[in-house]
Amino acid sequence: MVVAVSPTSVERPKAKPFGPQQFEPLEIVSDRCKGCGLCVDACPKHILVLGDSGVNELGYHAVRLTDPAACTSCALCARVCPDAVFTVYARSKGA
Amino acid sequence: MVVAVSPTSVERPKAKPFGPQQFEPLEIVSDRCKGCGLCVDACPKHILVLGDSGVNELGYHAVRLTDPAACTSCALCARVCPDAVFTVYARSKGA
Amino acid sequence: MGGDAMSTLTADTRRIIYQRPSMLTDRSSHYCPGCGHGIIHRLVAELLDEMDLGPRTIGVASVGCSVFAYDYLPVDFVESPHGRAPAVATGVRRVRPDAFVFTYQGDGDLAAIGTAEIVHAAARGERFSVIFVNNGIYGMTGGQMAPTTLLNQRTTSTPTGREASSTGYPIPITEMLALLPGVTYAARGSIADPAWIGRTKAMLRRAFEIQLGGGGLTIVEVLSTCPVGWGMTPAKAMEHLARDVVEVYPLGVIVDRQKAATPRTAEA
Amino acid sequence: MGGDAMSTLTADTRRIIYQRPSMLTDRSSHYCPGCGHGIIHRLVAELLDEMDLGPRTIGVASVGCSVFAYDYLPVDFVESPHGRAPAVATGVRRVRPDAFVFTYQGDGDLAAIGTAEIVHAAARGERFSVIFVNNGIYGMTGGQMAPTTLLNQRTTSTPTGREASSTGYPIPITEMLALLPGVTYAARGSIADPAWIGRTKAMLRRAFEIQLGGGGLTIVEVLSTCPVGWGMTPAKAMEHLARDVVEVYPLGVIVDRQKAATPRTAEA
Amino acid sequence: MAVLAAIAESVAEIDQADRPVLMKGNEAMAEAAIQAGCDAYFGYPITPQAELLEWMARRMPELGRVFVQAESEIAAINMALGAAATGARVLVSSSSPGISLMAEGMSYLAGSELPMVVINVMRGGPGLGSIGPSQSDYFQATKGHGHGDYRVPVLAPSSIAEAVSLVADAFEVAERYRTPVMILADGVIGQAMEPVVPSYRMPPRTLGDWELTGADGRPPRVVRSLHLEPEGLEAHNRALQAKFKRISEREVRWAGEGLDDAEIAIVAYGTAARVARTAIERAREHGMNVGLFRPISLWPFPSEALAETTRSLRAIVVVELSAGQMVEDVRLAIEGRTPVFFHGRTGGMVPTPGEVLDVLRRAWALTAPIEICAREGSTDGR
Amino acid sequence: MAVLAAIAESVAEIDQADRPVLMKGNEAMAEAAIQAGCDAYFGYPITPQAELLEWMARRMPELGRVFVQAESEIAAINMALGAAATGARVLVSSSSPGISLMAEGMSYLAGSELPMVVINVMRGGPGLGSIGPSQSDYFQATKGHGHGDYRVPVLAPSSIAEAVSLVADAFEVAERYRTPVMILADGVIGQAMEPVVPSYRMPPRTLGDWELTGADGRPPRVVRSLHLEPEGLEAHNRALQAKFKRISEREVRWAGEGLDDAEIAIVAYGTAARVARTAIERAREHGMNVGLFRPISLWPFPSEALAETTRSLRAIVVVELSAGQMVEDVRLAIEGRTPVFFHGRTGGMVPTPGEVLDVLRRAWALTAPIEICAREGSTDGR
Amino acid sequence: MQHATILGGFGGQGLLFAGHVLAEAAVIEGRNVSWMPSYGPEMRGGTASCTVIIADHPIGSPIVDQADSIVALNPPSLAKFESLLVPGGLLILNSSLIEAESRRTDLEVALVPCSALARAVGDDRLVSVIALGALVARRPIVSPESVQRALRELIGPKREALIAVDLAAFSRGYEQARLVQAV
Amino acid sequence: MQHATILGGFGGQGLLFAGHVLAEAAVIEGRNVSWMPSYGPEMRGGTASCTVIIADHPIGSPIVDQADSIVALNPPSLAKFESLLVPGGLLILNSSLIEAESRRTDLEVALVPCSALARAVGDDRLVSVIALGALVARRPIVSPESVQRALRELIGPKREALIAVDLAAFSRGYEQARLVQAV
Ligand SMILES: Cc1ncc(C[n+]2csc(CCOP(=O)(O)OP(=O)(O)O)c2C)c(N)n1
Ligand SMILES: Cc1ncc(C[n+]2csc(CCOP(=O)(O)OP(=O)(O)O)c2C)c(N)n1
Ligand code: SF4
Ligand code: SF4
Ligand code: SF4
Ligand code: SF4
Ligand code: SF4
Ligand code: SF4
Ligand SMILES: [Mg+2]
Ligand SMILES: [Mg+2]
Repeated sequence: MVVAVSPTSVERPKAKPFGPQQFEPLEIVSDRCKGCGLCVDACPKHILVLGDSGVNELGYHAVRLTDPAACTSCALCARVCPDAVFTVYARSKGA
Repeated sequence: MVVAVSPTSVERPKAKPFGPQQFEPLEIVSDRCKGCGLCVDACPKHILVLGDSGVNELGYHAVRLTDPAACTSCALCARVCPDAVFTVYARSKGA
Repeated sequence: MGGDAMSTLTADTRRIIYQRPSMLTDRSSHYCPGCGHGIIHRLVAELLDEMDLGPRTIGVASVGCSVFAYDYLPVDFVESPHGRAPAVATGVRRVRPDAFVFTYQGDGDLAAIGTAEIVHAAARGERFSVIFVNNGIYGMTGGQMAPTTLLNQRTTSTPTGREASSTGYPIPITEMLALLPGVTYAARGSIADPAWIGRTKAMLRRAFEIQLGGGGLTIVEVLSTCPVGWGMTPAKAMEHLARDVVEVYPLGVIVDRQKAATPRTAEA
Repeated sequence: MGGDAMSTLTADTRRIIYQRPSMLTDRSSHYCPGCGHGIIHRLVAELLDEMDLGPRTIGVASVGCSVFAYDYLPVDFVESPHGRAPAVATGVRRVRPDAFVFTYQGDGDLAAIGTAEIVHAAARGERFSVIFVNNGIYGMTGGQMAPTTLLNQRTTSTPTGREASSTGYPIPITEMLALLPGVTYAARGSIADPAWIGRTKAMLRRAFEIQLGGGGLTIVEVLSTCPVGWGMTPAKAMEHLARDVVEVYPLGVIVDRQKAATPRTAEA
Repeated sequence: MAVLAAIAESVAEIDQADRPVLMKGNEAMAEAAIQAGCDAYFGYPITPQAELLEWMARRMPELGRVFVQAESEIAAINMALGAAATGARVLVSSSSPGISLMAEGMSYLAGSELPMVVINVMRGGPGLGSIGPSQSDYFQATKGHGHGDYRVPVLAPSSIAEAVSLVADAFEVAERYRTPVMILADGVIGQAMEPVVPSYRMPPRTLGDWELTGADGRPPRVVRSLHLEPEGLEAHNRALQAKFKRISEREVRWAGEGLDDAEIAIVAYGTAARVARTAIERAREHGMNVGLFRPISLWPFPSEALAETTRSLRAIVVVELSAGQMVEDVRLAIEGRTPVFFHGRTGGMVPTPGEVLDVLRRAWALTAPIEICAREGSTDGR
Repeated sequence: MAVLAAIAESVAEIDQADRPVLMKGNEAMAEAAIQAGCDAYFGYPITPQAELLEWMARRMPELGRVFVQAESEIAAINMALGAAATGARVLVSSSSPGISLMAEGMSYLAGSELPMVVINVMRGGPGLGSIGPSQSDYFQATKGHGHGDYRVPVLAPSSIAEAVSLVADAFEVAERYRTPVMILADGVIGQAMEPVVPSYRMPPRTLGDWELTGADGRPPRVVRSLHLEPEGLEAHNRALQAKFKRISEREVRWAGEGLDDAEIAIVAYGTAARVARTAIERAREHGMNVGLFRPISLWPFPSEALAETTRSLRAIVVVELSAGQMVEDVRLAIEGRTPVFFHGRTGGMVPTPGEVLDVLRRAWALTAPIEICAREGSTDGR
Repeated sequence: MQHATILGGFGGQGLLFAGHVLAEAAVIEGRNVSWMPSYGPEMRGGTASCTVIIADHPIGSPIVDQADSIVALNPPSLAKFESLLVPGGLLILNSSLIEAESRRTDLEVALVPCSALARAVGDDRLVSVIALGALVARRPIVSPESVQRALRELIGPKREALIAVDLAAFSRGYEQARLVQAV
Repeated sequence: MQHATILGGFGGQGLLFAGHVLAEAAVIEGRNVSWMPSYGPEMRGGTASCTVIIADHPIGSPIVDQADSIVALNPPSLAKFESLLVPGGLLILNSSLIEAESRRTDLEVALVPCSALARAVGDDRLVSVIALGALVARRPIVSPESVQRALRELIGPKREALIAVDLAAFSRGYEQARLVQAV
């Protein structure tokens, strides 16, 4: 069955290129996010929000990381997520 | 269905006549006795025995009271009998 | 009918100390010689007499050797499929709030196939009394293992004796039920001797009274014998009951929530 | 696949702190937003990874919202009729002594229609693990009362709130099972917060280890949420779980017979 | 928009007192049972009949009547058995897998001669299957299900309005003959909403000499199915068979549409009959005179009527939401006198009018001996 | 007497190695399953099949195989489902009420395509009924029982020796088609003792690509009956129907006795066929040429063979230990070409050769249209 | 040739065993045989019975409406089965328990005090084996040797003592039946 | 006259309610009507839909293989139902979520940014009511008055506020559909 994705449906996970770059502590598979908000409440840094514009493949407002720099990689978001949407990376000193 | 009872099948309950008579502390509906022997063991006076000769309607050797005089009317036999075969009478001073 | 057995009339001048209760029909039973069911039927009949319950009673017969209970207890009876008596009794009770309702169930019936039905009747706190005859075996079908069968006991389905490794352990179903707040009274008696026969009758009376008083589910487990299934004489069976069976199934009142002597439950 | 999640390779140089377990299939689930099943699936997948159980696992799926567990956990699975998973698992386990066997059951499935099957699998001490997801409601069929539903809770079949007088009390099934010697380990966890999610994972690990060590039945009741059935947002549902539900269903290990910390049973 | 709103206001005044109510089939059947005087309902949730249970959960307590959500379908049917044994008017409902679990109970009810209405809102099988609408429990309802020699009257509504009236009829038949009666609906009847004119019927109550009310001033009564002496059980079975014969003579129900000028008859019940109706409209537009023979009582099956009505036809087309079950009863009635074609969809799929039209075209063209048609038909899945 | 004893001694020496063994039907079927390589048995006690369970309870552990006495028939059939899902060869047995409780399980087994042998030693119904022999679960076994569109091969032994060989065949058919197979016996077959020549058969094992063994080095496997998308479930159902078609073409079994010169054929299976045989002997003594058509597979029913064999006969007499169930399949096969008479006993009673002889006499005399005969027949309880 | 025998009596009288012995004896002789018991709760209290058919051709119904011999060990079984006997059939009555006369005149009736004899030999439950001896004495459907062998095999080598009494009981009945005059 | 409409979209878009409102409106006008939902787990996540048939004669199949109008609120439902439209049928697309063009040229297509409008009116779940307005604007199968009345009745007097927004949403869609040029 044809599935058209509305343009607002956010970040897809991409294999990161090597070398120096702005560090991204999280990967979020947005099209699997159901916008339940559990991670938003779980995040001690309050840096996760539900997308306000368009919906993803599943018809939900997916979560977004507002401030990568503030993320401590504590992974609490990942531990509460029912849809295993997150990959969490350690903040390596190099970055 | 025709049921012939072998002659040895013992006492039937009879309505007692009035007036003086040898006191009978027990009535035993023998044709309902299954010869399980529980009353025999329960009787403190050891005055109950299972008939040694013929069988009753049901094909069992029914219980008999050997010594009416020794019976204390304690009714233990009645309380253990699974087939409610006994009626127990008080030893009235008159007898 | 009914009334105190003592007061029942007789053509005879002698004072009656004991006689067959009027709520026991005048016929011989199909039970094997020495079978405990006979004694338990007699106790129930005595209580129906003494408490004058006959006219308002609806009994639920289960499937087991006691399936013919209605032939011996002259009250209204409905036959239940094997194990479902507590569900059937629930149906009766809900539409007949004024009736006195009891089930009479064997251990295979209640503790095996009927587990879900008794547990949920108890959880709902249904207002009827359960007479649970535990003889540790499937009597009617030829003496197979029941969930209540003792370890090492030989039955036709455990020919070398019940082994925990393959068949597990005797199930303390009444203790499990006692955990449920819906169970107002749970007790375990026995027919091993005249004394316990008397105490068991008292337990049944208490259960019946609680039901009449509007309490929740009441259950009296009666440890009984199956001489044929156990391969013992009636006398030996009584010995075994008094000596070995009570070791696994302790006698006494397990819970009486009207005495508020409750064990740990999920109420709080 | 399998092996410690940490050690799994990635095209990426950054050290991974957490990632989707390899034993969770790469597809989005059919569960409602914020449904606890998703979290519990993830925990099971993490353990299958960490304990490298995938290749020897045979799972038994029950009937409930989790009926599709086999779509998310890439191991051999057999579907059970509603409530019968413990019987199905018994059959699997008996003929496959070397397999790792678990059932994944909802509270309607395990504590209502499946009561007899779980009680007797426990009584027999069957060697498999039960993941018992108690969300206090029938999720899949539209949010009707379950035997585990809290008093006063509104459901589609208790529109004015559950009343003890007509529907009885929440059933502490895991405590009842813990009475049985056949149950080697029984515990109750929750997914209300990251801490309890971690403890619950440890309980599951303990249960799995006991099974692998040849122990008897192991069961972990996981208190979960059904935002849709409860009519709450996922966040509110978690709050309710952490505040109210645990009041009725105390968290912790109920029995661990390999630690020999046993409650009263009919063993002696 | 202010304009529109204003108009709306005025419209609101118009009196529409006896206006039909839009109701879901499940809810309509539940309310019909309540209005028919149902004293007690016992059930267990299952799709696609959950709304029936939920309706009862709300309404019965309001009315001070009995509602119990059982721990299982087995418990439900046995609670119902207990309640029915006291003479109460009892309803039970479920869907296919749950009905299967009631097989033993149904056999006990039939053996104990207890009146009761059981509603099966059929879904796709076998096994867990799907929750889609289906008619694949026809054999179960009309032939097998429980063990032993017994039959259960089965009524099949093809609209929500008809479902409402059949519920009342079912209670009447159940009590007249002391038998469980099954209403065989499907996911479409259960889930669809249609207008229902709220004109319910309460069958009169007649007390018998068997209800358990406590043996007060009368001999004890026993409700049972056990007759351990085979002679006794055979006597009981003879009485049952005599009763089934009476029922099959007196309780046959069916409806015909456009059969007078028909050259082909579609035989279909329930939702299949609705599809057939649409197909027949189209067929007639294409100049094929097709009529509808709609069994309403599936047991007793309207065999004589069917044989009568179809004797002179070119062909019979059976349409079911199944792989072909009622088609056997049709063939038993026809006994080879008319070719029988079959079209069915399975697993929760519903035949489309277009498909049925194609089969009608084929039937119109072909003439073939019954075996072949039937075989070809019954394996013809789409 | 010393004399007699002495003689006995000497006789004892005579070699009787391959002498048939006297076995109870229940025990013979159990041993046949063991010899057929049965890996696991699950059951629950019920008369008249308890000895089957007891035999397994003793023998299976001896052989290091699986025996579990389940807590109920529902648990038994579901334990069997689990074991079968791993590819094990599984046997389940019960009697009528217990089989009714397996309705949901059977539907799941059919839907999940799991091989298994289920033995029903029928007793009198409906309900608790009696423990006497009966054939009143024919409809249940061949048509209804569980929900959904499925069929189960049903094999009916009419002697203990035949029961032994059918058990092995049943496992073979079950595994060839991945389907549960039912052996439909009755209290006589189960309880009687007859000589059995101990020549058992172990069908070869063939492993498929569906058994659950742990996804080690291969993709995971799922055994299930759920297909929530109706399209998917319909595809599954089409595959099932195709399988049922194959079975009904290839697995038809029946036996004939004295049909060549027969003018009347008795159609009977199991114990009824044994009674028929005696009746036929007597009939032939009275100059009536009667033969026996004995269906062995009740599903698939030997319709073509029956139609063939009986085309030219005066009449067909159906004898059952029921109020008339197989008679419907006979009529479906005959389609009115030959008058069908029926004689049945119910509730645990067994027709006597004398009764059957009377019906043969009537059939011999009468000629009547099929409906009338059949109706008259099926209500003819004695 | 086919011979159908019905044995009936009280549950405890061991007649299912006696019927089994008879059937086993027939097997030993390579005959066709079927043994059909009454089963289930009947065995409790009430009357038990079994039917043994021995034939040279395949056996039809294991349940008969015509019997060639009947062994009645108690009054109910006499009443229940008598009518099934073919004219000239053999009726063995346990005269220790049955006073009632047979109502039929076309039978060969043998009155054998089986219970008394059993008690004499030492065990009530031998009553059926005694009757079996009487049956085989009057109707040579199987040879006494085969019966004795069947007894040995069914009781099993481990219980020699038991075998001895059973053999004794069988012979007692066998000889007794020679003596009793037919009625 | 008979008119079959299919509404399809995400579970949370309230289209079963909108379909119910349409059906109720038809009842108010004394027409025959049937409302058939997709039911069960589909409602979780996936696509939900319902079919509303309004007619002046008894209605045949509540499930159709030919639709007169289709309201597609998300991409999957466009893909799923488009083919069922009769030539010249009305296709209302929620252009806020659907970029895909219809593959058919024989339809009347109305692009309505239902989601955007709904968010404007204040609640995502109003998206279906907006679409309903558009439908009734393009196809007078029932009068807007009846729809408004149905809305009031179904929402119930106790929730006046809610009624207000729903009425607003309905009118918004109704007017919007007048403006949008048909493709
Ligand atoms: C559904 C079903 N399964 C099995 C049986 C066979 N059955 C009759 S009684 C019984 C159990 C009897 O044991 P119990 O309940 O302990 O009663 P008891 O005879 O020991 O008093 C069984 C399994 C049945 N009648 N119905
Ligand atoms: C025999 C049978 N009865 C009823 C159902 C319908 N049904 C499906 S899931 C379910 C219960 C779901 O509740 P739970 O087990 O708590 O799982 P949850 O969805 O809450 O996770 C029911 C009753 C069924 N499929 N089969
Ligand atoms: S890792 Fe911790 S800090 Fe970073 S987003 Fe997740 S929860 Fe917030
Ligand atoms: S917890 Fe997971 S599903 Fe829920 S909002 Fe956060 S990322 Fe999305
Ligand atoms: S009454 Fe007492 S003493 Fe007398 S017989 Fe009975 S038990 Fe013995
Ligand atoms: S206890 Fe009763 S049945 Fe047993 S022997 Fe004594 S009297 Fe007879
Ligand atoms: S079998 Fe056991 S329980 Fe049943 S009647 Fe006999 S002794 Fe009593
Ligand atoms: S219904 Fe409840 S349990 Fe089911 S998926 Fe939705 S939230 Fe989870
Ligand atoms: Mg017992
Ligand atoms: Mg739940």
